[in-house]
Amino acid sequence: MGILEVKGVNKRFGGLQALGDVNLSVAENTVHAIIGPNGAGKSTLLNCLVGKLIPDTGSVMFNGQSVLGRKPFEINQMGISRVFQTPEIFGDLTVLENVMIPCFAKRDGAFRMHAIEGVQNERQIMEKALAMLDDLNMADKRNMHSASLSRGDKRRLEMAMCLVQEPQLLLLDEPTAGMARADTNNTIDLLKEIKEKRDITMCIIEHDMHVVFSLADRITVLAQGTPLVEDSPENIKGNPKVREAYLGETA
Amino acid sequence: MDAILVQILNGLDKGSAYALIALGLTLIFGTLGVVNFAHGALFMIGAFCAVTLQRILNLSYETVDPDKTDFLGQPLKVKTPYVESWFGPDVGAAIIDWSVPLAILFAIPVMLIFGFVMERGLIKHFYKRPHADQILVTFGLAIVLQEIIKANFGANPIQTPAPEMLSGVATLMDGVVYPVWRIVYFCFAALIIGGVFAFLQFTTFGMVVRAGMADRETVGLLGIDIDRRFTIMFGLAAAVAGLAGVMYGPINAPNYHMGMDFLVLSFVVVVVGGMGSLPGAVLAGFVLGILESFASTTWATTTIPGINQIIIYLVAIIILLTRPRGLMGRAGVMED
Amino acid sequence: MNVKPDFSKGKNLAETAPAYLSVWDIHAYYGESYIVQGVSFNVHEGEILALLGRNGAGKTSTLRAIARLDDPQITHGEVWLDHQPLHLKNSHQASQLGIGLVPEDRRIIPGLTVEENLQLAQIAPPIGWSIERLYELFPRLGERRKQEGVTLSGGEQQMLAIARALARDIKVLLLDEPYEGLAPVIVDEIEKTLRLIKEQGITTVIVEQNAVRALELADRSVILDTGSVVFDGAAAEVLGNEELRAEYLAI
Amino acid sequence: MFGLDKKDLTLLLVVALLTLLAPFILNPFPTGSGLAQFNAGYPDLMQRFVIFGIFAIGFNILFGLTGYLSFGHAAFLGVGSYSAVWMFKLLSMNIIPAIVLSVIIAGLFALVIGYVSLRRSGIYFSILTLAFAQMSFALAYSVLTPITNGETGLQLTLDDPRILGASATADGSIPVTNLFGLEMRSAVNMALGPWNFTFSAGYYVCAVVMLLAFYLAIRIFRSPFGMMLRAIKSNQNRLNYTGLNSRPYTLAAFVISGMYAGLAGGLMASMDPLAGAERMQWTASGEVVLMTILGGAGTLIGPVLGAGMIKYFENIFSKINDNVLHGWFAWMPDGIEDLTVTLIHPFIGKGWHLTLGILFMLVVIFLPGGLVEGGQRIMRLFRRRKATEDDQTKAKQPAE
Amino acid sequence: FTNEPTGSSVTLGFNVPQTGPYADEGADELRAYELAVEHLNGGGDGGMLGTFSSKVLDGTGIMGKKVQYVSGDTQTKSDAARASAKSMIEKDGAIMITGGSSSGVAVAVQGLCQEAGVIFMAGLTHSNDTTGKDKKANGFRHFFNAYMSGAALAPVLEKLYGNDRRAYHLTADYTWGWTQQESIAAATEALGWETVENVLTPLAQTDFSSYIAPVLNAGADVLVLNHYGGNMVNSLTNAVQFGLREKQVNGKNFEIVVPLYSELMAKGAGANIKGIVGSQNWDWKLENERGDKYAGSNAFVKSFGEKYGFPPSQAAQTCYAQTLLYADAVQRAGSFNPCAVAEAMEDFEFDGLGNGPTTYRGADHQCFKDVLVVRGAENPSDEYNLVEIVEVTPVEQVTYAPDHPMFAGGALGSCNAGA
Ligand SMILES: Nc1ncnc2c1ncn2[C@@H]1O[C@H](COP(=O)(O)OP(=O)(O)OP(=O)(O)O)[C@@H](O)[C@H]1O
Ligand SMILES: Nc1ncnc2c1ncn2[C@@H]1O[C@H](COP(=O)(O)OP(=O)(O)OP(=O)(O)O)[C@@H](O)[C@H]1O
Ligand SMILES: [Mg+2]
Ligand SMILES: [Mg+2]
Repeated sequence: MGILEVKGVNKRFGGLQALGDVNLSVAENTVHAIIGPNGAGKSTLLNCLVGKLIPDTGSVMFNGQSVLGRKPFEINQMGISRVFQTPEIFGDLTVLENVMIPCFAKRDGAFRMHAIEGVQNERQIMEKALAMLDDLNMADKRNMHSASLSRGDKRRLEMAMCLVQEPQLLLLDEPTAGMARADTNNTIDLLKEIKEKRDITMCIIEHDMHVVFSLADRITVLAQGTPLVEDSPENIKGNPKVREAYLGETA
Repeated sequence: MDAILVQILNGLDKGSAYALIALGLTLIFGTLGVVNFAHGALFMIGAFCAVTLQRILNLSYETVDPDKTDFLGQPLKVKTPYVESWFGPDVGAAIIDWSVPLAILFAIPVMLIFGFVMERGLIKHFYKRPHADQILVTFGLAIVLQEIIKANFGANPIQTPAPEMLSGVATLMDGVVYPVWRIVYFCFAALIIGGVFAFLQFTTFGMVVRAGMADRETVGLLGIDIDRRFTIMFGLAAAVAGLAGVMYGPINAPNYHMGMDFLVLSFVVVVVGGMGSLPGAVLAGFVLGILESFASTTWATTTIPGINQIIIYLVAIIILLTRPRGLMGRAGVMED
Repeated sequence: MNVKPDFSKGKNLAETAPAYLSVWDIHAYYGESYIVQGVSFNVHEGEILALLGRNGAGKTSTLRAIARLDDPQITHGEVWLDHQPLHLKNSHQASQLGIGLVPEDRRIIPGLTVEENLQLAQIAPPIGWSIERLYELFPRLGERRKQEGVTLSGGEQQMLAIARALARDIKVLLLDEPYEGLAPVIVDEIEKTLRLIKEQGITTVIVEQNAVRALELADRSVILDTGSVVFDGAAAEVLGNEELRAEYLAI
Repeated sequence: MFGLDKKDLTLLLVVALLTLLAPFILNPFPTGSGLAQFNAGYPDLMQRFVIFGIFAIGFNILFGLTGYLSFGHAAFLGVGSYSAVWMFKLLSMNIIPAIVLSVIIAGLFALVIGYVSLRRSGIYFSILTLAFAQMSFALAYSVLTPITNGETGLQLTLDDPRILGASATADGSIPVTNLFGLEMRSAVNMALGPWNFTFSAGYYVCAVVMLLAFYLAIRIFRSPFGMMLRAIKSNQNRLNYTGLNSRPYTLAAFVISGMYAGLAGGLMASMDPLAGAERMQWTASGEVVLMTILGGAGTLIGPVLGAGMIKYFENIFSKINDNVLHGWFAWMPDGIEDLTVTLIHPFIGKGWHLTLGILFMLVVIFLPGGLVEGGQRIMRLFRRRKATEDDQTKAKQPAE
Repeated sequence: FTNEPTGSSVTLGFNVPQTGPYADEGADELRAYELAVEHLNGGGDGGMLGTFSSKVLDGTGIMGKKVQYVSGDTQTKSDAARASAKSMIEKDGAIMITGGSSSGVAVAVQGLCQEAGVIFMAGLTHSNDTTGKDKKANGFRHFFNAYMSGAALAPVLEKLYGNDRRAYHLTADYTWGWTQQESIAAATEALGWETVENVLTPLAQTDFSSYIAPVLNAGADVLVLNHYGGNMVNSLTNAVQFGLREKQVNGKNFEIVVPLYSELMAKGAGANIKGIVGSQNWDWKLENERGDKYAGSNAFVKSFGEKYGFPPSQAAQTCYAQTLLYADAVQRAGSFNPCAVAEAMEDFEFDGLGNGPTTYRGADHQCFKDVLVVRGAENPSDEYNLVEIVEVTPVEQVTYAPDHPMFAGGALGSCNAGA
C-alpha cells in the first residue's frame, strides 16, 4: 500500500481522452518518475492530484484519505506540495517573505489575522525560513525582489517554499526544463540530499533522462493517457516499446 | 400581449444602444487591454457632432423685421439660414431637417481622426501601465472633454430631431405602434454590429486583430505592424461610439453628461458579457435592455417595489455569480 | 576576434559589414536592469551558429534584441542583416527584412487554428514557403490543420513555431531552446528538420541548453556569460575544449 | 516606539505634526489679502481632508495591499453616515455611540457584500461591488426613504425621540453633536496680525481619529497579515497551493477597509449631522479610487495626499469666480486684466472640473506613482544636489 | 450672532449649481445675484429697486455697508452644497446663504443655515417639504410649490380638457416628485378626473420608452409628467416620439401636462413642448401681457436683458427677488441679526417685484402670490418666446392653511442667531 494510490482515473477534455484508466501506486520514501511523450497526460495527472482538476471517474487516495473534492489549499494541508513547470512565486515580495508565507500556512492552515503584530515579532518563523534558504544556498539573496531572480533561482526558491512546509509528498513538474546543465546537476544533488535528510516521497515528471535515471527508484511510462509500463529504471531503459514510443535512439 | 411585444421592442432598442457602446468599449479593451473611461465621452462627442452640424446648417444672416419686437422692445432680428438662401427655402429646410443622417457622414471622419489622435497621443503610452493608471488618465480625459463641450454648448440638452419623414410612429400590427426612428436606430445598430463582426471575422484584418488581442509581440514578430492596426482599431471603436451617439440624438436630446450616464452601465454590460468577448458584449447589451424594459412595467414595480431601479445591477450580480466570467468571457482576461 | 564594421560613413560603407548578420557591441536593458552588456558576433551566410551559456547569461535577451522586440531595449550598438541596419528598425520591420524568431515558449496564438497561425505569418511581405510546402515538411501539421494551435502537444507546437517562421521569406532563423520540454524522439525529429532547413541555405542561430546536441549541429559557436561574449569559434573547438565546457557549459 | 521601525515612526510623527498644525499650515495667507481665497484652514474643509483621508487609507488597505479594486466603497461610507445620524436621532448627541455604531454597521455590510463579491476577482469583482453600491444608492434614494429620507437626506428634526438627551434645546433648536459635552461645532479663533486661525474642536477630534487610523494602517501594512495580503496580490494561485485559503484574508481586508469607510461616514455625520444618498453613488466610490491612485496606491501616505488634493480643488477652485479674479488682477491695465481673466476663466469657478481633469492627466502621465512619487523625485533631486555639493566640498579640501 | 459684519461691507453667499445637469440654471441664478448686488450697491439702472413697494433700500448697500458676495458650487448634491455653504459661512463670513435649484439641496442647506445661525433664502425649490415638513425658522422661500402648481393648474385643465379625464402619472422617484404627484393628483381628482396609474421612474433614467409604451394601452387620455430638468426633457421627448400628442382616446385628444415648467426645460425640449401646459412662478412677458399688476417685471427684464443679452428665467427672478427681500428686511429691522431679519420678513406684504402683491407668510415662511399657467408656444417668434401665458391664477386660489396635510409634520422651530 503506497502513500499515494491512484485508481482508475479518467479525464476527458471535450473529445480528447487525456487520462484513460490510470492506476498508480507510489511507495513511501521513494522517488517515482513519470515519463512519456508530449501530450501523454502527465501534467494532467499531476493537476488531478493537487485539486487543480477533478477527474471524471476514479479515486485518488493520499495516506488512506481521498483527495478528490478538496480544495487545493486543503490538499496542501494534507501534506502534498507541488513545484510548477513555470515557477509560481510571489514576485512582488522579497525572497525571504516568499519563504515565510508557507510557514504561516504550515501552522495548521487556519486563518490568523496577526493584524497588529510586526513581522519581526514572528521571529521563529523568520529563522526557520532563513535556515531553509541557507540549505539552498540562497541566504545571500534573501532581500532581493523575487521577480528579478533568474529562472533557475526562481525554481530553487519555489522548491524552498515547498520544502519548508515539510510535505510528505513533493510533486515536481519538469523541474529542470530549460535549466543549464550545471544547475540541473545541482538540483539533482539537492533532491538527493533532501531525500536522505527527510522522510519525503517525490513524484517527478521529466524529459531529461539524465535526471530521471539519476533520481528515480521507479518509473511509470505514460502514453496517450494510459500507463504503458511501470518498472525499475534499468528495465525501462531496456524496454523496446519505451525506446520506440519515447526515448528514440538517444537512450 | 401587445404590451409585451412593445416592451420587447423597447428592450431591443435600449439594448442596441447598450450593445453599440459596449461593442466599442470591448474593441478597445479586448484589443488594447485599455480600460477606457473616456468611452462614454466618445459617445457624447458623436452626439455633439450632430449638434455641431445642425448649428453649421443653421448659420444665418439677420434681417430686421420692424413689425415685431424682441424682449427688450427693439425691432426683432429675423434669422434666415444660409442654406435656405442658397438652395431655396424648400431644399434648405429639407437639408436642415435631415441634419442627423447627414451628421453620420460628418461624424465618421471626425470620430476616426479623434480616435487616431487620442490613441497616438495618449493611450499608446498606457498599454503597459497598470489598469488603475489607465482609469485615472482616461477619466481625466473624459472630464476634460465633457467640460469643453459644456463650455461651448452649455449644460442644457439640445434637441437634434429626426427628419420629419422618420419621426412619426409606425403601425407594426393592429394596435402596436412604435416610433419610426427607434426602428431605424435598431436597424442601424444591427447593421453596425453586423458590419463590425463581419469585418473582424471575415477579413484578415480581423484575424490579425484577434491574434493581436491574444499576443501582440508574436504578431509583431511575423512582420505585422500591429500598432498601426491598433490605432485603426481605436479609431474604429471611436467611430462606433460616435455613430451610436449621432443616431441616439433624436431619441434623447444630447447633453454634455450623457456619456457619463452611459459609462457605468456600459462597463456593467461589457463585464456581464464577459471580458474580451465581442458577442458577449452585444448579447449582454440586449439581455439587460430587455430585462430593464420588463422591470419597468407596472406589473413588475408593483410586485417588487423599486425593482426598476436596481434590475440591471441585480441581474449583473446574478450572472456574475453564476457564470464566473460573465456570459461569454475568456479566462484570464482582467481577472487579476 | 571581431572586426568592427565601419558603419560611420553611411549606406555605401554598410557593405563593409563583414558578415551576413553582424551584431556589434549591443547593450540592452529591461527597464533599469542592464542585461546585455556589449555582445558582438558575426554569422555568415548559410551557417548554423550555436549561442550557448548558463541560465540568465542573456541568450534569450540577445535574440530578442536582434529581433527588435520591445524588451529589452537596445541603448547602444548596431545590428546589421544583409547590409540593413536592424538597430534602427522595430520588430515588424526587422521581420520584413528577414529575421525569423522562434521564441522560447513557442508563442502559438490562442484562438487561431494551425492553418490560421500559418496564414498570419503570410500577411506581411515577404512571403516564404507556401503553406502546402510546409505541410509536406511537417505532415503532422497538415493532419491537424483545423485544430486550434494551442491544443497541440508540445512537439507539434514546436513544429508549428518553426513552420511559422519558414512561412516567411527569412534570411536568418533564430531558434530559442527548440528542444525544451520535448520528448527525446521529438528532439530527434526536429534536429532532422533543422538539417533539412540548413540544406535550403537558411542561416540559423540556435540557443540551446542541450549544448552537445546543439554543437553537433552547429558550424560555429558563441558562448555568453553574464551578458557578454566569452568565446567565439568553431563548434568542434568547444566540444574538444574541456576547460570551456566545464566552466561555461558544465558538460 | 509603538512597535514601528524608525522610518515608519518618522512618517507617523511628521503626519501627526502636520495634522495638528494644519490650522496654521493651511492658512498661509492673511485674511484680508487677495490670496486668502486659497486658504483651506477653515473647520469644514480641514475636517473633510482628514475624514476623506481616513476613507482613502482604509480603501488602500484593500486596494493597495490585495489589488482588489472595489468600485463600491462609498456604500459603506453612506451606511456609516446613516447609522450615525440614526444614533443621534434615537440615542444621544454624543458622537461616541454614533461612531461605534457606524463602524459596526459598515463592517457588517462589508461582510455581506464582501462575502459575495470576493467569489470573483479582477474586473468581475469591481463590477460586483459597483452593482451592490449602485443598488444601495438607488434604494436609499427612493424605496428606502422611510429610513434614509431619500433625496433630501436624513436630518435631525425637532421631534427626534433621543432617549439620552433632549429633543430640542431650551431655545427651541436642535442640539449639537458633542464629545461628552465638547461641542463639535465649537471653535476658538486666534488673530495674529492680519492672520486669523481657527481651532475647531471637531477638526481635532477628526485629526486624532485619523492619526489612530493611520497608525493602525501602518501596523497592518507591516504585519504578517499585511504580508499575506501582498502575497494575495502577487500570486493568488501560488497561495492556494501553499495551503492557505485566501478568502478569509481578502474578506478580512475588505471588512477592515469597509469599517474605515464606516468610520469616515460616522465622523462626517458627527461633524455635520446629515446623511445623503449621493454619498453612496458610484461617483463617490470612484472618487476614493481616484484619490488613492492620484496619491499613490499601495503607499502609506499617498491616499491622504490624494484625498486632500481632490477636496481642495472641489472646495477652493469652485469658489473662485470672475469677480475674485478681477480683484486679483486689478493692478493690471484694464485690457490686459480682462484678457487675463478671460484666459483663466474656463479653469475656475464652474470650470473647476476641467482643472481637476487636467490635473489627473498630468499627474498620471508624468508621475506614474502618484503624488508620492512626485515627492520622492523632489527628495531625490534634493539629495543628489546635496551629494554633489558634498563631493565638491570634498574635492576642494586639500589632501592631508 | 454668527458672522456679524463689522467692517464697511457685508458678504452674501450665492450657492448655485455650477456643474452637473443644472449648471445652466445655476449660471442664470448667479447672473441675477450679481445684478442684484450691483443694484443694491447703487450701480446699473436700479432694476426692481425702483418698483419695489418697500422703499428703504437706497442703493448704498445694506445698512450703509457695501454688499460683497462669494459664490460656490452645489453640484446639485446635498453634501457638496452643504460643504460649499459651510465654507462661505466659516471662511468667507457670509451672513446669508441663497441659491440652489433642487429641493433636496434646498432642504439640506436650509437645515445647515438653521444650525449655523444664518438666514437661508431659497432659490428654485418646488417641493412642498421645503416649507412643509422640513421648514426652518431661518429659511425663506419665495418660489411657489407643488401644491400651488396643482391648485393653479386644476381650473385651467378643467377649462381646456374638461372634467372627465383619465390621468396617467409618471413620477420621478424621490421626494420632490412624490409631493408634486400628490398635489396634482389631489387637485385634478377634485375636478372629477380619475388617476389611472402612478408609475415611479428612477432618477437616473434617461430613456423613458418602457414607461411611455404602457400609457398607450392604459386607457388614459392625459399624461402627467412629474419630472424636472433633463428627466422631463427626455420623458416628454419620448412621449411625443410615441405619438401620444396625436393620439385620440375615448374620442378625446390625448394631452400631456408638465406641472412644473421652466424656460430652460422648454428650450431643451424644443418642438416637443408645443401646446403642453404647465405652471410657472414668473415669466418675463408677465407685465407686458397682464398689465401693471405685475410691475417690476419689465424693469427687471430691461436691466437683466441689457446686461446679459437675453431675458431672465424664473429662477433668475426668484433669486433676484430673494436678495432684495433679504436686504430690505435687514434695512427695516435695522440689524443683521438673523432673528431680527426673520421677524421683519415674517408676514411682510410687498409688491413691485414682478409677481404682484405678495405675502411672506410667518407661519411657514412661504411666499403667496399669483401663479402662472403656461403653454408651449406653437409658433415662437424667437428663441425667447417658447412659452405663452395661458392664465394667471390669483393668489387666493393657491393659498392653503399652514397645517394643510401635505405640509404637516415638522416645525419651524425658533430662529437661531448662532454664536
Ligand atoms: N485544459 C485543457 N483543455 C483541453 N485539452 C487539454 C487541457 N489540458 C490538457 N489538454 C490536453 O490533454 C493532453 C495531455 O496534456 P498534458 O499537459 O497532461 O500533457 P503532458 O504529458 O504534460 O505533456 P508535456 O510533456 O508536453 O508537458 C494534451 O493533448 C493536451 O492538449
Ligand atoms: N522581462 C525581464 N525583466 C527584467 N529582467 C529580465 C527580464 N527577462 C529576463 N530578465 C533577466 O535577464 C537576465 C538574462 O535573461 P535571459 O532570458 O536573456 O537569459 P537566458 O540566457 O535566455 O537564460 P535561460 O537559459 O534561463 O533562458 C536574467 O537575469 C533575467 O533575470
Ligand atoms: Mg506537462
Ligand atoms: Mg532563455
